Amino acid sequence: MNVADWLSALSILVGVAFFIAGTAGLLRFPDVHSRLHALTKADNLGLGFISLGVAIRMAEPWSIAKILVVWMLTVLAAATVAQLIARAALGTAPEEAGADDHR
Amino acid sequence: MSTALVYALCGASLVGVGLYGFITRAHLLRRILAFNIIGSGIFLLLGGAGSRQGAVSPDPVPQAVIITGIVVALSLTALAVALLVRLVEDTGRATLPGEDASRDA
Amino acid sequence: MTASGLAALPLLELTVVLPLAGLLLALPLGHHGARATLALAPIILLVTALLCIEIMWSGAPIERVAGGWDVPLGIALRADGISGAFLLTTALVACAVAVFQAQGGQDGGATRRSTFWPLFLATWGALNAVFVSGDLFNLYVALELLTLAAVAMVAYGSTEAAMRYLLFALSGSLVFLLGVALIYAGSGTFDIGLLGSAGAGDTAMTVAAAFMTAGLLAKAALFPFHAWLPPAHGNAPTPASALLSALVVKAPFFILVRIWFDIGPETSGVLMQLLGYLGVAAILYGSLLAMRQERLKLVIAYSTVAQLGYLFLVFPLAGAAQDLPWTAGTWSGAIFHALSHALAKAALFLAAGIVIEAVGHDRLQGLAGLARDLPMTVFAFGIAAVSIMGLPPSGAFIGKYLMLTGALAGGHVFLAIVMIGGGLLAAAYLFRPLRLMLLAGETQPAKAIARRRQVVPLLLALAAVGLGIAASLPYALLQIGRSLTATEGIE
Amino acid sequence: MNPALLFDVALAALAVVAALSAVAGRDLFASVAFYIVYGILIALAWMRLGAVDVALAEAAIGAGLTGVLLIGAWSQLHRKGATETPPGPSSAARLLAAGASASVAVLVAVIFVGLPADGAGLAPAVRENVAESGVSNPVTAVLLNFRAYDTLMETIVLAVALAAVWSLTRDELWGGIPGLRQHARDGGVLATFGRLLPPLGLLVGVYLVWAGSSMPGGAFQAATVLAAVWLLLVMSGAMDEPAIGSTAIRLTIVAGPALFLAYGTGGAFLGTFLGFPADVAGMLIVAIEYVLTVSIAATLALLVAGVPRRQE
Repeated sequence: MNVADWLSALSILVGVAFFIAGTAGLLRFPDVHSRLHALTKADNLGLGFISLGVAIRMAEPWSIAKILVVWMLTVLAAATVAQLIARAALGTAPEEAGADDHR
Repeated sequence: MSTALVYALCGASLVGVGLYGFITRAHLLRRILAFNIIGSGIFLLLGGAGSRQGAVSPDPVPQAVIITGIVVALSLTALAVALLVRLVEDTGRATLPGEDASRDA
Repeated sequence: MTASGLAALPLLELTVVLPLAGLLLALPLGHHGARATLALAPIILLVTALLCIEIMWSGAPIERVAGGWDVPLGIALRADGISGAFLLTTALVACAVAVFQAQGGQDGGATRRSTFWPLFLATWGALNAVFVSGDLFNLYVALELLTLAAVAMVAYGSTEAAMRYLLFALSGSLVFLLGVALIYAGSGTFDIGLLGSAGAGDTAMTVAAAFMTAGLLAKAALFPFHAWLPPAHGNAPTPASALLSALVVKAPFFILVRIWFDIGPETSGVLMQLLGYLGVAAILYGSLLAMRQERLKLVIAYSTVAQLGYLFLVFPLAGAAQDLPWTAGTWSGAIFHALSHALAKAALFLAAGIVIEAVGHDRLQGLAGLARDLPMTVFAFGIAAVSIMGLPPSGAFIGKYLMLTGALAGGHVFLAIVMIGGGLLAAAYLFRPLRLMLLAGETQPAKAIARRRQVVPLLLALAAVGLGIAASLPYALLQIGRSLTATEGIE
Repeated sequence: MNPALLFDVALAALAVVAALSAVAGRDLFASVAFYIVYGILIALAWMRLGAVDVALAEAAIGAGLTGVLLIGAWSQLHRKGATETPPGPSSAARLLAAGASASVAVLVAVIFVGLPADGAGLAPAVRENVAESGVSNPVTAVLLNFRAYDTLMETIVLAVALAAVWSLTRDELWGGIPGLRQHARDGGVLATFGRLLPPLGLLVGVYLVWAGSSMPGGAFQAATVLAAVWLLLVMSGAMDEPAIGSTAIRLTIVAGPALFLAYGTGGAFLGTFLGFPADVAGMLIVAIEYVLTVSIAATLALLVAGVPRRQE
């Protein structure tokens, strides 16, 4: 194993640690908002480190760009969903996203 | 024991799990779930068969057939779900009569 | 046109392509779909008839491979005599139903919805695809297309019956698919022809075939998997009831015949016997329940449960004894019975539909004296009933006669007794509504039904009888590509 | 046991547990959630089996779209108070069912293990002919050339499924608009997300079809991404579902299968049903796939939207 492999492995390990921490937070924290906080922060960072670890092993810049896009999309989706869940928990869901029942 | 065998056996177990759900659960949404689980179990079995030889690239024919199967399963699930919603609107129940009665015991 | 001229046309492909093209046309056309269907139906009938002529002419099954890729890589389409016979019967029934319905059938708004005609054509296309498919996975896709269209048509009449039907049909297809997956895992092909010539004879293949069979039994509503059929066929709109009872339940039977006679997995015969006994149970149970129904369409629906039982007698009679001289006759007899039942059952359901349109219900007690105002319809019902009972000169008589001969020659006395008894039971449950309608009574139709619609069930019923009168031609067609080792039937 | 196999066993066990939780759990919503998790795990299993195309299809269709369908159904049932799970059967009946199901699973497993392990399969035949198929991804070659007949039927299955779903419309709503009108707060995250993502989704869809001829991907996976974009646009209030009576939308749905069928039939008159001449096969397949992608995307999105619930 060369230096790049070691770096890659280390980065992925750090990412996994973040995931474990996030999951622990989800299970242990008392209310929706702190759970969400723990989950999204830790998962975004965790996925970031794992993406980094995978990107190190890639030779083509094209593949690295794709991994970057995947990470950014996941962060964007997670942020949006976290917002929606947080609002739903506050009981203001209809204001943010709702539906008219015409029937 | 190979990767293919692990997932084929997983597929066989999933067929059993789905079958159990279909027999014991009366709520139709759960039965629809159970169907999908049986279906994916069968696909794993077929996929496991396609990569048994331990070749680098598994047999593409089962793969293509499974993709077709996944789309067909979605089509049937969509009809089943729409039918279920309509049934609930018509009768207020999400079970079939004569089925939950026998399950109440 | 010469034989080579016919062969130049892709008739086999067109039998599948045309209904499917029709459905893709009818879907955007909305309620103009009726006109498109009426224009297309005779063309499909013509193509199907020409295909049968081509099969007769060449005296051999017609085979194509889609995309030009040979099996096992590609998918084979294969039309032998039995395919041709089922295709032609389907075309006749479908044309009759289309004409009947397009002339103003009213069934809870079923045809006002613009989805009826696409679903009708999808059913037709899926049936034809089943009858010409030579590939097990392709059969699965065709069966699911059939399920989708058939369930949706039942749902026009009753959501609950449709749901029950969907559950049975889905479990059936999954168990079938499980068998198909095991076959591929064991043999590396989906092609029926290759599987047959490989003589796949080990335990695994038998178990796989048993799975496929179990799945198809649920779809074919063989006792004890029949619970979904009477509510579905009894509550669907008239044209759907006719298609479902006449044809849709025959598709899984057709595949079973392909599996057990064309692939012919090695078997101890126990499975064949079991299928036969289930058939016996279906005949007795279906007939007894048909006698106790108070609604005309339910009588006809339970009659389907009983009549399907006859078809499964083919397995112990012709399957367990593959090389006896009378098996060819027995096998052909069962197929005759299936075809004749298709024509007669469609006639019965269409006649019942006319009764419902005329008096607004189908409760037997309220039908007394209907023959006075609907003589043609009651006559059609009577002719079709003769065919269901298996009286001469109907096609069903030929079918039963051939099966009975085979049963007696093979020493299956019990099965022979059941067959005769089933005919008497059919007479009992069909004479009950017939006698009521012929009785003097005060039932007044609230609505006049056009004669050109009343004539449709009559023509179907006459066709069922005609199948018996001109039996030699269809009999000869059935022998083409028949896979049994026996070459001569009992004439 | 090597670590990779250990991972496989763990993943397989997890999938079985997720499936069990989905069918046996008490809360219906939890069941649906477990089913979606299960779908993702199965997609991972396909990755491990080297079947990337299937993994994409399973993740997008099996877990994604089916999940959306099930959540949609749950929320409608919830609104009508039909999510209460009826009491289960007695424990004796449950034990019996478990016994029967387990025996089927064991029977299937035993049969499978007993099959000759050197079953040739069709991989060599595909390898031999893939050069003439016009595409280099063997799975796409099977889907759109060797077994194109299956795929043709499958696209028709989708269109018929939509007709079947529509036929459940109530009389007074016939021709109306599926689903409920969705609206998101202006400037809210959902509205922003709904504006940001569609161009990217479109790009991914086009890329997946293009990539499908040489790499994992293809019309069905791409169409699912486009259908997801459609759903997002509807959810964020940027667009409403079309009325099902619209001729334009119906033409969009049948265009793909109709082109495919017309091509196949033309081939039949020239000699080979669904035959692709080797020199132009690649071009034709990609052209058909693009039209199919549009039709399938619209069909999938409308299948998820369900029956009309409002007048136009």
